[in-house]
Amino acid sequence: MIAFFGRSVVQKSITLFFVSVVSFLVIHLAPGQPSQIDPLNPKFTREVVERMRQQFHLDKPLHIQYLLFYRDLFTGKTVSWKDSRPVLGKIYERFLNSLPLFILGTLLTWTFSFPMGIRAAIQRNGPFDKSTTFLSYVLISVPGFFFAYVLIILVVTHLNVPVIDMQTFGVTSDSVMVLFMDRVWHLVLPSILGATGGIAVLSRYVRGQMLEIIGMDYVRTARAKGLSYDGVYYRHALRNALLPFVTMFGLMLPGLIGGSVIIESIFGWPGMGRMAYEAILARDYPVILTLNFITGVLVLAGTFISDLLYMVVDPRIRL
Amino acid sequence: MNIRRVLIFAPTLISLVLLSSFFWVPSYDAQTRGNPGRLRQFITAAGGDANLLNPVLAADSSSGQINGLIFEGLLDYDENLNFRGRVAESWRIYEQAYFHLNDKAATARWGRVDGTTLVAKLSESLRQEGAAWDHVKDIALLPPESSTQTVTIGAPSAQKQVTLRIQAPARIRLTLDRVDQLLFDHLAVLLGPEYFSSFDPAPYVTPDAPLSSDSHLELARQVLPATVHNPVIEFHLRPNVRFHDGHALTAADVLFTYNTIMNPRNISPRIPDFEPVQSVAAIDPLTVRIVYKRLYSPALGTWAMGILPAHLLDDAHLQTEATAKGLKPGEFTLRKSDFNRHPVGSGPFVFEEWQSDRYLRLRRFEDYWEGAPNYHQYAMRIIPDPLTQEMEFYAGTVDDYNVLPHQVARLSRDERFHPFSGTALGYSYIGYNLRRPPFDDPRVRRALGMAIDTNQIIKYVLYGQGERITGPFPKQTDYYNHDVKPLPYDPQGALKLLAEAGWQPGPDGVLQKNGRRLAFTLITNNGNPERKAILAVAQDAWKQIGVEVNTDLLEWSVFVEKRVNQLDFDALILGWSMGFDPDLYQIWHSSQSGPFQLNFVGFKNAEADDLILKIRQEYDHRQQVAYCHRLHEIIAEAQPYTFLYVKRWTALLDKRIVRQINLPDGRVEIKPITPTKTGNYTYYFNQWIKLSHSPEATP
Amino acid sequence: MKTITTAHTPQTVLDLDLMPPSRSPWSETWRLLRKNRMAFSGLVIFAIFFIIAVAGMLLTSGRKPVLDPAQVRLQEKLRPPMSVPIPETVVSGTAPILGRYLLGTDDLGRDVFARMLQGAWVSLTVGFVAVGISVLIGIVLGGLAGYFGQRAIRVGHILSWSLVVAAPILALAAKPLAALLAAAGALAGWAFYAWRRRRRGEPTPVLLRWLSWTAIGVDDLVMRAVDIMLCFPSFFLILTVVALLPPSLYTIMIVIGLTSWMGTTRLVRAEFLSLREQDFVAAARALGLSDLHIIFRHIMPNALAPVLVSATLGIASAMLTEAGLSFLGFGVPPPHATWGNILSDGKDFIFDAPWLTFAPGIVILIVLLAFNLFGEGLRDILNPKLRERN
Amino acid sequence: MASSTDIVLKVEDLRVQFHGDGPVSRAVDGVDFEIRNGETVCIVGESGCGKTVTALAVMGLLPQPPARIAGGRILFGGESLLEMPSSGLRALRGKRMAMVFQEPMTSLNPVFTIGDQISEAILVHEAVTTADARRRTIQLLEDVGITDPGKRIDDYPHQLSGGQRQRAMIAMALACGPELMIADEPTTALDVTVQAQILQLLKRLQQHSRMAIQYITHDLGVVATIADRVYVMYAGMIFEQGTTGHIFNNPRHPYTMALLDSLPTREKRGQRLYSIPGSVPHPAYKPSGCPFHPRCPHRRPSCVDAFPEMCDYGEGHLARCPILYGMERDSA
Repeated sequence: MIAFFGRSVVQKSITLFFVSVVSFLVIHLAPGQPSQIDPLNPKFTREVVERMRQQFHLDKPLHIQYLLFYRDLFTGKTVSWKDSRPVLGKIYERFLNSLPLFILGTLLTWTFSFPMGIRAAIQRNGPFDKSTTFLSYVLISVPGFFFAYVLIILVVTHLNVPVIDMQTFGVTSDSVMVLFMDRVWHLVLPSILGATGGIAVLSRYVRGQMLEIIGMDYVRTARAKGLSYDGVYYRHALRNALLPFVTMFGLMLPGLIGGSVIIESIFGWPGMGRMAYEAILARDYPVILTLNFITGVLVLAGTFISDLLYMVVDPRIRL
Repeated sequence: MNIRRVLIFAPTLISLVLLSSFFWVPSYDAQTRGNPGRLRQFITAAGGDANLLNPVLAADSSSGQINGLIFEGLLDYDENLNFRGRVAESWRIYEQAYFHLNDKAATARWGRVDGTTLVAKLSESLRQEGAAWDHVKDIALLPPESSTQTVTIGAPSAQKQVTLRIQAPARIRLTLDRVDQLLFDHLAVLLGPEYFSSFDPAPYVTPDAPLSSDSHLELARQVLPATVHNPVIEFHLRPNVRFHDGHALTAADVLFTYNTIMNPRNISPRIPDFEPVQSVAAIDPLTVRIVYKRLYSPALGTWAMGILPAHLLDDAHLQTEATAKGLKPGEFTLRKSDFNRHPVGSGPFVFEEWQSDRYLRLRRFEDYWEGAPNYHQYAMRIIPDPLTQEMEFYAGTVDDYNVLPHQVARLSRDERFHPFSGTALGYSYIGYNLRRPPFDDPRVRRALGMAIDTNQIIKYVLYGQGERITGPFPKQTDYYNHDVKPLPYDPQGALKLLAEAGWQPGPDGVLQKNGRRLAFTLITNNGNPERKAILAVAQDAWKQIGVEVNTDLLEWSVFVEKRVNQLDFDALILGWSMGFDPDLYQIWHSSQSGPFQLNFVGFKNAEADDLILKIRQEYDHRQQVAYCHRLHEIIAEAQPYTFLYVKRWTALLDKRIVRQINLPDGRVEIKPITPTKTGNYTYYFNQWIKLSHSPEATP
Repeated sequence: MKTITTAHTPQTVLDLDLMPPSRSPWSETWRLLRKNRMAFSGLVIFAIFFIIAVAGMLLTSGRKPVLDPAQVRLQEKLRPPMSVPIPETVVSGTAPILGRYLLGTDDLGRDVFARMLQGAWVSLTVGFVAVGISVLIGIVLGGLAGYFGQRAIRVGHILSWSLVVAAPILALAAKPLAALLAAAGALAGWAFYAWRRRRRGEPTPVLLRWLSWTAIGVDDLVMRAVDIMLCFPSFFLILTVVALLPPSLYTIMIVIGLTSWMGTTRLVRAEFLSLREQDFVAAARALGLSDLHIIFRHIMPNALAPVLVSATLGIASAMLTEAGLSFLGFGVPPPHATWGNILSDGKDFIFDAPWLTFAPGIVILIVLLAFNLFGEGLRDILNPKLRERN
Repeated sequence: MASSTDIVLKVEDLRVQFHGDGPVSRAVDGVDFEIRNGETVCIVGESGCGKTVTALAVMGLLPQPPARIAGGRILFGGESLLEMPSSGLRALRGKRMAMVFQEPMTSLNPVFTIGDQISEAILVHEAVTTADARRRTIQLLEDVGITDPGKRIDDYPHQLSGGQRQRAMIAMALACGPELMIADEPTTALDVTVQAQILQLLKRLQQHSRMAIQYITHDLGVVATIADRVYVMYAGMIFEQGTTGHIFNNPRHPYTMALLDSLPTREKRGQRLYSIPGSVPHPAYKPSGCPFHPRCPHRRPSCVDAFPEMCDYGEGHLARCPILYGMERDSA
């Protein structure tokens, strides 16, 4: 067990190091300057531009810049070039905004795909299976922003209620319920849009997994025992079909810091995706690199947790 | 436990909760009509968030918009583009001019004279000459001075410091009550044409290291010029201006703001504006005197920049903040201060709340010196998507947004809205690289311009929201020369001009000259739909007259760094955004045509160079206008750019939003909102208010 | 009394055709595909789309294309579908060839039908090239990891290869001496291995032994590279690179390809790992066939089926990625029209000219749906476990 | 003949078809057999001849679709299973009739302990507490010869050996004391020594109860060890039936004879072992007339067209070969 931990940590640290180097190189070797340094602005003399480059350490050799950046990152001193705010603080603020969307999106994805996928598998090639298959692929195939606009226009013009932002602008009420439900409403469309792709993919995956398990001998054994329909499919088959999904819990971890730029831009959601996108546009390297680093850590931690979870749920795997 | 039931129950429950939330949301009607407070609230929508609420550090438009409401400068432009005092009640511009006694040259009228005699003779003859010298109020002889100065010389790679001992000769100071850039030219009539130019400063300057005689002379000329203009601006501040925290705004705050800009650690983007300043001094709490190193006519306009509160941002405060944050004071600058997110200014609105990427909220400043604005609250909502912006506007939850031309065309059919438009600042053009053939021939450039139907572009790309432009000055200012006629759309004429220049149709339909085909690449940056459209239109138009054009859309930074800055392009589509100031030095002066400089088309014209310098040194408006008109003609003649259009900005407002003027006698006057000449419909924003009914509707 | 036995009776077996007709795997796949209605209609739509795309390329390219997607007619902007051009305003020679605008015109008066035709071809190219790149990388790396997984990369290998790479770079950086040294080092490395090969049995001198230390296994190396790539959120990685690099059709195809090979690699590696242990591979090895022969003749054909499926689905997702990039303004730049950029350019006009949004939106939906259904059907069909129960 | 009340299971003219792509597969094509209390009946035949399908049809475990029961009756304790609602069938399965499958490796659910899986069978059918069920499970495990059942009960299937797993499967089948146990080649996947133990176990268990066993196998050696009566199946039909003695000593069908000839015996030592030429026909492509005729050494031209009827040799010994029947009568 300790050996497994140790090996994982060492291996993942090495991976993380390479991730940090690669992302640093991608960003710094690409042409372009931080948006603060705008060479076509008549107000900026070369002197000012030079001083800005110095301030951002851009005048130093790459490896020094790398060391300086990660020194700052680990001491928590990294600041955004755009507004000089601490990067970690900015990320935390966005994280809190993105969190409800992430939670609800995940909840929708998981609660919808399982019943759908299981039922489709049990009634393979039946009308339910065929229609959900078709619907899933419609959802996967439609360009997200096209779907989003169609939905927004329908809701806004027919229901006459606001959908953008995290809550209705300027809403004030003494009732906590009103404020809460207002927030919930503003979550509905973006989380549905965020979840559709996930539901489609996951329900297909659940169906495939279930189909495989339903064909197994032990399911027949369970039926031979005289177990009910539920006992056979929802106890014996599902338990086995669930195993690979347990690992997906770990892989969801990086989703905490992700977020769809497109959905967030359309819905004016002040989330992580938009911040990352704006950072890329403004070439706000500290923000991009920090986000990337955290994502890397979360991905690696996620795979680690997946491995552990798998060991917990599958009795066949032991260290 | 029945897993199947749980699996079906969970999504049902979630769906029910989500859908039931619909019944709790205030509808658009409830937000607009059902909410009386909404009338005292102005909500604008912006695509991007502000960065820094600090007028000295911010450079983006969203920050600028908010900073303009929270902070206030010493002055601004009024509706006729004249300067209007804000924090400053009045100001005075005068000049002190100096020249060194040249003991090696004889004066034209009086021969070789000493300083005292020269002063006396000068005063006497100026008095005799009369009106032409009225503006000279005082002439004085200053004794010789000695000083030391350290300068850095050499190429950036091999810099070295040299300390100079300067033993300057006696100087004569002339005090003028207005700025006269030609003062020394006129004096040269009295003192002889050689008097100033023959002044040799080298003997008065001793470097501490050996220098070649050339560089010695050059250095000496730098530190000891023969003649110096020192324009002076003296501001008198309003006595009753207060910051939002109640602290009075004084000359010390102005001085502090200047020092903050010039502090290199703050990396203020405004440094270049104030680089010509020699000194700023607070004479008394309400008087500031600014002395300039040289003639710099845009100087006055730079003081429209917002004034920071010194009592909140001085070194002691910054140090306290740094310690509170656990940072070393050496690492901490104004850029990192929380002030930039919780600003305190002296403008008509007080900062209230800022939620990143969501909204910024301000409330009115009750003690504003000009009286509090009518709106109680100002909010800027950040809505990145233009389509949802439009929907919010249409629903009435946003009062103002950056409306696109085609949206204006549609929405102005709705009688709830009132469309505005006016000439914007900034123009679009096609620039040619004059260093490369065939663009070195003005006839070719003119012909290319004539082949493009600019009116069509304006009509269809801009939906008519644009005006033709013929030169580099803002069209709504006096500097613009309306006598210059735009190029006609005349493909046949263009062909004729090209034929004159030697270009004949080749076998493949492309024009040829000496075996060289008329083919080039037109580039612009991506992300700008109008430039993209112009790219397509120009390519098509030029194809019609037999010019083969390849097009390329480049990402902004690549476009700038690899192409524009390296002067590596044939022709490009770009735009300049301008101020009201007529200074064209960086964009048109021939000295600015190297790599990384802004005269990237390589325009060179001796007369234009001279005019550009004169314009930036001329403090007299009429004279400046005359220079500008001539410069405009020269540039239009040379056609280094095909000047396309200046856009008309467009805006839509609810008709219920009006100007409500509270007259001194207590009466209230209601006026519709009209754009001012400056291209600014929000000029009277402090008087705006939203009525519950459109004024036309009430009898 | 036992009179009848079988043992010594002469035997004949009637050679009746009593088995189901045997079919080649391809015809079997085809037959199953025909039976799967959704997958088959997906294939049919895909085939139609392919023909349209090829026709689109032929009709919209060249100096004087039949349907000119770049023809700007500002007077004719935002005309609805099926409208007839107004004769007075249309410059001669610029009228649409069919006499009307089948899908209307856009904000510059360009024929949306022509642009959609061109877009079909460009979008298809984006999808195919991007997926082609990712599949190629995936097969090579996955194959290496799966087949040669256990082989070790030694310190010496790394050293000589990095010297080989360094030499031309140094030469380009105008450092001839260093370049010469690097080349000499690489040569020495090569000589060392040649020498080792000739005298296999002999011990390596102690001084040079460190060169043979194992640095990392091939499989490890490849899988770590996959891990590293998976640490980047893919859309953001694409966005970052596309935003930072000069935009062009090629950049986008290459970037999408270079950021999506990890799945294929894992798939191919898994297939190779399991196939490598199979008897027919062992038999091939026993026959003394070369590695390359075994890989290409015996393993690869068996490993390709799942790759084919994931490639089909990958094309669809590459096209969606392109549309997403277009929405953010980083899609394929003009003059190339893609469905993605027609859609994202058109969305601003959704109230004024809905066909600009709905025409590409619905076409993308249908074609990607066809791709996905086809891919899914193929997966079902090629999955032996699911197939036998059919 | 035993009285009809003795009969646990009676299958009459059972026909099972598979509808896939291509022609219909007639996997079971008119099978009749019966099993009495306390009796061990073997169903023998090469693989692919419909033995397992018959058993699954009896248990009601056929996947429908693609399978379809096209005709016939299945009477269990006098009740017709085919007309029974699925809930009734479920109540029977595991309680009154149970099945042991071929692959003990895959027939146990890997994520539940064997204790869970066995006691589950009890809990589904009887109103007992979990503690009782557990106690009975331990008893069952002991009955099937698993050492240290108190500890083994909490093991997962992968922790047991193949033989132990099959014992556990048998314990599961026995859980509710069924009247009929169908064992579908339960020993095929096990090695020979374990196979013998399992067979002994089954015999021992049968002595305690009056449980009937329907044992499906292709291995005549096993048949000789365990069976009271034998049904020989080929191409979805019963070709010969009779007591073990009838079948082994007096086979009356060329197929049975061929099967016996291909069995290695002491007398045949040193000889080349016989193997039946050709292969079992695909259920969708059965030859006309007698399905065995292409492989039959006694083929007559009439075999190609005439469907063979059952010929009665008395004492319940029947065989489906009119040719041999005729020859025998002629010689007699």
